[in-house]
Amino acid sequence: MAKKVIRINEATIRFAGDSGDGMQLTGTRFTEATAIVGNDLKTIPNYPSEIRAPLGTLAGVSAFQLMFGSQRVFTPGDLPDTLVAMNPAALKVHLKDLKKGGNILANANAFTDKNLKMAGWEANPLTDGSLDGYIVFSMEMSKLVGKALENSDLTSKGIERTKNMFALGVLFWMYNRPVEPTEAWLRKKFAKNPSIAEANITAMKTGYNYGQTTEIFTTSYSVEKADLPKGKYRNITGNVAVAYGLVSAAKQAGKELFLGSYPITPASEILHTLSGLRNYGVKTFQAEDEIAGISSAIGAAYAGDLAVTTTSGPGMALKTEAIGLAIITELPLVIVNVQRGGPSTGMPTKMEQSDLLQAVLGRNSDARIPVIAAQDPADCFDCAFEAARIAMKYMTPVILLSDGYLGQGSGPWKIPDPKTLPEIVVHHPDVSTRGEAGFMPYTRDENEARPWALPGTAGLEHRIGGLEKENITGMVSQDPENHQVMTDIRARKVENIKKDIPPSVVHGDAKGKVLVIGWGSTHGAIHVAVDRARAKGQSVSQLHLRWVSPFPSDLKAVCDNFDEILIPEVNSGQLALLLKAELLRPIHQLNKVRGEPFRASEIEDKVNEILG
Amino acid sequence: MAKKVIRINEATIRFAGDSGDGMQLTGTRFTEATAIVGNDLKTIPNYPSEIRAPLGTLAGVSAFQLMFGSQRVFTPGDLPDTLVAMNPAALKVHLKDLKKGGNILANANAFTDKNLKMAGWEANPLTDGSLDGYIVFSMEMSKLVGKALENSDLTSKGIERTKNMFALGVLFWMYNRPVEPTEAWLRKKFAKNPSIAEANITAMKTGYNYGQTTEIFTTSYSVEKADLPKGKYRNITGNVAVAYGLVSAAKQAGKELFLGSYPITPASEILHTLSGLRNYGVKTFQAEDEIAGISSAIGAAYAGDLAVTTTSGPGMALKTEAIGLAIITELPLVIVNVQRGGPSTGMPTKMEQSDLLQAVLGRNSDARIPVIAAQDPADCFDCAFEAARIAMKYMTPVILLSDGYLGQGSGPWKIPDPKTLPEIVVHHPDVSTRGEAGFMPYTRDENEARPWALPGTAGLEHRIGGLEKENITGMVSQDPENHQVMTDIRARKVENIKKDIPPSVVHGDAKGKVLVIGWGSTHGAIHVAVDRARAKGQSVSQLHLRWVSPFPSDLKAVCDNFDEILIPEVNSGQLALLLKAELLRPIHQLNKVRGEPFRASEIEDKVNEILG
Amino acid sequence: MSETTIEIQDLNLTRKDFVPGNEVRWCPGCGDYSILANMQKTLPVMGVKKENYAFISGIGCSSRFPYYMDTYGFHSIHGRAPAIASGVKLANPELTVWVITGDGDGFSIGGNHMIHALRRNIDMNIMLFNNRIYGLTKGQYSPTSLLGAKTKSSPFGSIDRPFNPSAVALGSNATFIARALDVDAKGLQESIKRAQGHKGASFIEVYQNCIIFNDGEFEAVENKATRPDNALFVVHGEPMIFGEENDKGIIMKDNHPKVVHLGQEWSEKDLLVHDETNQIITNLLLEMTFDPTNPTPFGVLRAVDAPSYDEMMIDQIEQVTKVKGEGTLEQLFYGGDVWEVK
Amino acid sequence: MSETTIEIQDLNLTRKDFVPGNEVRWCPGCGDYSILANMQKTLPVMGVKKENYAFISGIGCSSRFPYYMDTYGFHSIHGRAPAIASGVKLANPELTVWVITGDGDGFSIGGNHMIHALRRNIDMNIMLFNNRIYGLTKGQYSPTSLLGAKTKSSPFGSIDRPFNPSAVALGSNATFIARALDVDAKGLQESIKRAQGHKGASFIEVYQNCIIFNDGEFEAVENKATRPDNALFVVHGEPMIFGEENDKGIIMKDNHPKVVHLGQEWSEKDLLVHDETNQIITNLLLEMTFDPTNPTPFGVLRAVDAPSYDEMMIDQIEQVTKVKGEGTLEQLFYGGDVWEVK
Ligand SMILES: Cc1ncc(C[n+]2csc(CCOP(=O)(O)OP(=O)(O)O)c2C)c(N)n1
Ligand SMILES: Cc1ncc(C[n+]2csc(CCOP(=O)(O)OP(=O)(O)O)c2C)c(N)n1
Ligand code: SF4
Ligand code: SF4
Ligand SMILES: [Mg+2]
Ligand SMILES: [Mg+2]
Repeated sequence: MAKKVIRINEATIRFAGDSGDGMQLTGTRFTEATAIVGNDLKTIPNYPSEIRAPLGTLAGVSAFQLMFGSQRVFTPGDLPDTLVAMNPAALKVHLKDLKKGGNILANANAFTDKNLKMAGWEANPLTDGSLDGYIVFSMEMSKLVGKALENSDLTSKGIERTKNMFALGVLFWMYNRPVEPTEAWLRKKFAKNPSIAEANITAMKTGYNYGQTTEIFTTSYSVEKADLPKGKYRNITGNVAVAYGLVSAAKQAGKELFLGSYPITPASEILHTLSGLRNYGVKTFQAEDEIAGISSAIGAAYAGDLAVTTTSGPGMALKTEAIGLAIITELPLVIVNVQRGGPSTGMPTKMEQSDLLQAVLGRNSDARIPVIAAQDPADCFDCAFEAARIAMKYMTPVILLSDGYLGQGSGPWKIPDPKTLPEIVVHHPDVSTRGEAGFMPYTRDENEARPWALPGTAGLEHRIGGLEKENITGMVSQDPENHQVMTDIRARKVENIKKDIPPSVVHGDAKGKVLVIGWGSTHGAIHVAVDRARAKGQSVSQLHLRWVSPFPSDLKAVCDNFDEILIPEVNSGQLALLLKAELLRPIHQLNKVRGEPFRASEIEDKVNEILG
Repeated sequence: MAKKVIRINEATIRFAGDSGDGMQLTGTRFTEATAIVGNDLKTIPNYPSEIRAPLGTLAGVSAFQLMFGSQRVFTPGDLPDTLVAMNPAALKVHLKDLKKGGNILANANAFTDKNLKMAGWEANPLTDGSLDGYIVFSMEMSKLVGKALENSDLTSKGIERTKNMFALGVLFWMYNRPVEPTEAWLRKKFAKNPSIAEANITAMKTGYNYGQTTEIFTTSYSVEKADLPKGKYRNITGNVAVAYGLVSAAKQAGKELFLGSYPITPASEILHTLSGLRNYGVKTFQAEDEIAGISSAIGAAYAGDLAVTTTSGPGMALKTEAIGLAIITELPLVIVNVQRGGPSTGMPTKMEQSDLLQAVLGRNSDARIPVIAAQDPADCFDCAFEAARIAMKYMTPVILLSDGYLGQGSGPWKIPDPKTLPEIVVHHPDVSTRGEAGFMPYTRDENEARPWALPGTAGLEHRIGGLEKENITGMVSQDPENHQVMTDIRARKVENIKKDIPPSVVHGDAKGKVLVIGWGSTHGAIHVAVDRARAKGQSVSQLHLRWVSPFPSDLKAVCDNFDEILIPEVNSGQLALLLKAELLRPIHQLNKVRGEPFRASEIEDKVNEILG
Repeated sequence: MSETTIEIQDLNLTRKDFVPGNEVRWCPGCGDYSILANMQKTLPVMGVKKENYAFISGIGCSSRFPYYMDTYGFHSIHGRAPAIASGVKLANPELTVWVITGDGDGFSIGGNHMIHALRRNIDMNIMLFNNRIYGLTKGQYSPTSLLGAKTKSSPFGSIDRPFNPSAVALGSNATFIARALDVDAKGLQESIKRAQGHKGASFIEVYQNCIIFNDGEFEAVENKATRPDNALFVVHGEPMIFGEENDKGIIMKDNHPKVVHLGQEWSEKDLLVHDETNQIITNLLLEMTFDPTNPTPFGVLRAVDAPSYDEMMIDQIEQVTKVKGEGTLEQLFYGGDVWEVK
Repeated sequence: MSETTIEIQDLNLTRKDFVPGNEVRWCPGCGDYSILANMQKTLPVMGVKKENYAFISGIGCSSRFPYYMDTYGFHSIHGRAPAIASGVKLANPELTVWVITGDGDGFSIGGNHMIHALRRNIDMNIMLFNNRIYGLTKGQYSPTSLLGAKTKSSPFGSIDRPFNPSAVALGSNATFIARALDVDAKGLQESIKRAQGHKGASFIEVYQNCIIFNDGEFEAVENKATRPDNALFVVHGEPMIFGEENDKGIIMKDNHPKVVHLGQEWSEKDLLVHDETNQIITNLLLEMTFDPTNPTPFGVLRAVDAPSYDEMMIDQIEQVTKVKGEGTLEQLFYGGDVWEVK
């Protein structure tokens, strides 16, 4: 029977199973194949808890979602079209999100009485009609791989483990993706254990063939290549992109990269990635805590490295005092906060963008600092690079805000040509700058930056520290007038960065009814919502803020062109507070603090509400 | 010759000398005598540096200022009428502040060539005419006490040390204060060493008589009793007042008081005071750092004490993470920040009110907390009491903001009758509240406070912690819906406190041109400025905010009655930012970051500017 | 040795009284399960009422422990449990306070609170789950991981020299130090009993296998077959003997510990006798920890008497109150120079 | 003992090269002056260029030290100097890094960074000014103040058992520990030289008199008259002798140190011989610290060789680079699965 191939523009798929079912790996392989086909895409993993919960429980379900399409894709999708459910618990947790009429691919063998009970199903949903309204593909995956591999050397447990590859194979068929990249990847990964590699390949192909030949599947889908800008691409998570951006900035500045950090979810992968780059001259220092992490970085900055510290909310809180030291000593430093749900330990594996006010205002005293926020995984590269550049140009610490959704999510990254990356000019004074009265560590250049004089330079011996210093000379000073001067300079240094912020780009018309303003990872959802609203003819535009401190100088002018402003945030209204103070006008807020990103539809609804 | 006595309404006196000259003590004695006379007053010490600088240097000058009057006194005065200068350095540092035509009382014996040089005087100002325009009383204090005490047992060094008492005696005469209280005080203080007591008394009386008999003094001043509310009074510093407020709240709540703290200028005196109150059942725990300070307090709150932690800016920064824990566990806790100049170590002995935004917004995640700010030293008592009451009523941490100016400054405190202090009703559940499904640690009362169930209570065993908890049951929950619910409850708890904030009192007319809004220790300077402006017929009123989070519910209504709003702050505009976001209207700012409080005249000038 | 005979009152408690309803969520096979079980088995016989236990922890797999004990519990923030526990104990000295921590929680971020709690000798029982890895954050090396350890954050091998936690405890002037093994129920229960009976701060280091991120770290002593030759279980007043056949012992040679074989040259009476109160002996045992030529010591390594902080606090309050009388607000308010406005 | 003969190049430096223009602002009579003077006297002969010194401190009277040294200096925040210094050394291993700290800065708030720096053995020299008080904040007790100390925050006497800082260092696996006395120029200079010569983290505890808030704390050893009978100056390989007449010595009895009088019963050869590399010996010396029946030990208490963290970091970078080649951005960017959009 010839099967139908339907061309679609985009699809959202969610893989869900037990923590031990390898859903993250399955999702990643599907992503890779999809990327190679040339679709645009975004992904997001979803681990419910930090510890492996008992097998088969709701708490133990692990999921991975991706959206891909033949057009630009800005989010990992809201509601999935297709749900892979490897066990009853996975189905229980994720069914509520599946689109009406969506596909369910289930491993029927896992729907045992015990598993059903553990997941809280009264009866087997695959058979009792409770999935009416969905398209259910109930497959005996365990049995099928068992059959296919009955002659392999693997133990029966080992064979059972390949069932995720079966599911992957089915999906490859269903969405017309090539199996070869995964085949090659498996061979490489299990080079030392070819029988495992072959078993997995067999399982995958069995799945593929199962899709192609059995009659339960009648339709497959094709998604054309997206019209992405020309170039080479790879898929990248935000955390890896941050690491690469920092390595690149160090190279472009001719600096060694120093990372002082303490592990914390969801930021640890930056540390992991950088610790694997010893041959790039990267020094990672896993400190005893977050305070030592930033303190060691401050020391490294003082001694001349491009210094970085990475963390998440609670760790950021601990760095508060030391950030003040970096501000008053005017040393270049990049501080990365991959935000998560709070307060306190809160929801460590869930996303939230609620550390904005902490970043912008959360220190004792008037202690301003530039803050940049990344909008998607690939943008993490650019923001990290830019943060490092600004830090060294203005001699200031800079905060980079990412979040768990960006850090662990992924999307295609258009690989830049290393040769075209901006050069970062760094100047270290030598003895020639020493005047009659000695070296002046707090003189100012045109950006009001002070000189970065490195220990080891003959003739420039000087002392810095956390006590207020006299401008120019750098002597300890408790003089009232000087304190005012220094306070003003520190504030002005942050304002000066406006010169480096390009004019704002409004997505949509530059004038209209509603301007939706966002920052950080809401970018994608807002973008989609605005496009959809515009498609319906609504007068809506998007302004995305990359720098949240300082604001771009044209901010007010841009906003003045709109009747209403809407700010959707995954927090209780933090940017809204700052913008109300800045613009002195009412702002519509859309706030959601559920540990989850926005769905575009939620923003659309709010826009509808505003437009009446 | 009969000397003139001029009646004046108020006077400002500054004592200045070397760190070793005992200026703080001299000032305090003068203050006590002035209080006993019945004047209203305010004082402020001023130490320039934390370490004793070499004798006779500018860096070593220590000063103490007080203002007293027959009317209400709201600040320690701007420019002094009389300056006591015990050495050339003291004169050098403080002369610029003296009122034109003011009195200078100097110890001529200290104006040696060496001392003059060290202080940067080219010639002796007492004799070269550079003090023309002032009334100079140049006295050989060292020589005079030497004479008076030539028969005492003291060493010549010991005798020299009594010269501050000589100066005090002169001032007692000059301002018609009684010497007896100081006499009694000296006898008590040096009970074990009567010859020191007598020497000091002799020196003081010598000074007094010197004023009375020598011809260089022609005029003395009298300042009538102030019309203070009836009652008993004592002089109190803000730090001691905080300690007393907390002890009182503990007593009224039937609780033991626990303080977990780490020493830091200018907050240490709260720890010192409380550590002396063991017989009040006060437990002070000097922790290894600020984090342990607050953590131990959180533990004590959990176990049922009225728990407190005290610190200043950098220490507050370190507590950031733990404050989040107190917020999510909803435990009562008072956090006192006696602010100082920053960023970082900054200007540790100088005042600043620049930790407002840190207090209100400076944490990871949406983590609101009530914030109360004291307006003068005596008010520190009331605010500490109120902070403790609110903490226990709403089961929430509360931040109390003081600053170095309040903490170390002093003023008369109308001693409350302990019997009329409000009672604080605290309820701890017992096993009777345990339902079928067990004890529910996150149930809510009418204020949305959860029960304070104490370890040791049979049948209520339960677990709390920093992970998000399910409302009512308190089980760990990473459920999206619950997180939103809990986030909203936590925000609402802070809003609820508005119910406890009395209607705003506007000083001046309730409607007019300019409303000057302040918070914290600017109260006095604003009050004086507004009174002066009103005396000139200007339409100016004052609104003082005691709670800065939440704002009082009538805030907007009050502000709507004024054309212009002015906010003077000893920071770069922190309340202004919050109020701009709240009121969405332009605000005039008067900002000063010099480590010094406002002078009323600075605010007057700004008001003039606004009124055109 | 603290020879305090603890009077134990029978409260009719059983293990079940300490097991709450909720699910335990460690990885199957994790060493934490055994430690939990032994705690739940031991507490019922200690004569302390269930409601008087407070378990305080930081953050880490190990720090989830309080959720699995049906007592009062506080799962706090990373590293701060000893400081929180200090406040708990001082606020209510009636409570029996346990601190549960991990090698990351207690010795990385929380190292300072740990050493200060031990130094102050506040009456609390600190149990360290030492798996030489950060479990909860998925496998970075910890301050107890050995040099060369390949982990997520040290793909080329760790260059961080490790702590010996019990040695840090000794250096901090701790009055009670024991070491136990997750799989050794007897040793665990004995340590729990002795620690809880000890007045002041007690420190128990438990070697714990993290089956997911550091499996086999303690294989030599975890494995029943190799344990006798690799572990030395010390008992106060008894010679240091070990070995499958009880045929080996420890002597001090040139101020270092040394293994000797009993039989011809050496007999039991030549061996070092364990003395919990002697710092040199404790130090010698600690020196054996990382030394492959010596067995790893377990048991109560140190126990000395010293006044506890909480006890001294109560004493001081009593003393001062005796001298000055119980303070009233009147006294407090009228302590300075007072004047009256009429 | 690290028998490294340090090759010292004469750089024609003098004390004056290390004295900056600004005024020293400690209280007259403070023990800090002598320490400063001896540092300034010793550095010129160490063969290290002036610009290659970096002095890192925290907050406290002692931590003002960098302002008084005409070298690179960083007066940082309270307690964090060892962490900052770690970054300085790793960023530029050419530098000779000194950390200056106090008993509050280094052992109260900064205790964790201290023990971790010592454990990691990062090449830096940590000098602790132990005056057993918080000087800068005007006289509260510190974690080294003795029980009963009456201070601003302990008006009825401290109930905090003190640390013995050198014992904490030993417990942290430190490779070099010395103790010196502010007024003993010779001992100070020797400690400075040995510490700087030592590869890895060196720890020097200096007993320092705070004349304002804790005067006389170390009277027994500060006073020249009583010092010989109260201080034991140890030298590697030499017997432990002390006393005005060199007539007393230390033996080990029942695994405790004990003072004996030389003459009839005891002679020099019966005495313990100091061994910097032996942990038991170091421990025994440390046990003497608070014991009034024993003298207080000074000198190099411990010195052992171990690879330093910074050295291992450089090695690892070299090794990995040798195997993988120096990384380029091309390699980095193209490390994953790449596809092309044409
Ligand atoms: C302030 C802060 N920093 C970092 C983390 C992340 N974190 C949680 S647990 C942990 C380490 C746990 O290791 P360990 O104490 O050994 O516990 P285990 O999981 O091995 O039992 C880390 C780094 C955190 N929760 N909070
Ligand atoms: C975060 C922080 N907490 C507290 C302080 C206040 N403080 C400054 S120095 C100091 C203690 C200093 O004691 P020590 O290190 O012994 O130095 P000393 O003055 O005795 O030389 C304290 C508590 C501070 N500056 N920063
Ligand atoms: S990660 Fe390791 S320590 Fe944590 S629960 Fe799993 S096995 Fe246990
Ligand atoms: S307070 Fe003490 S330690 Fe500080 S400078 Fe003065 S004498 Fe020295
Ligand atoms: Mg661990
Ligand atoms: Mg000190």
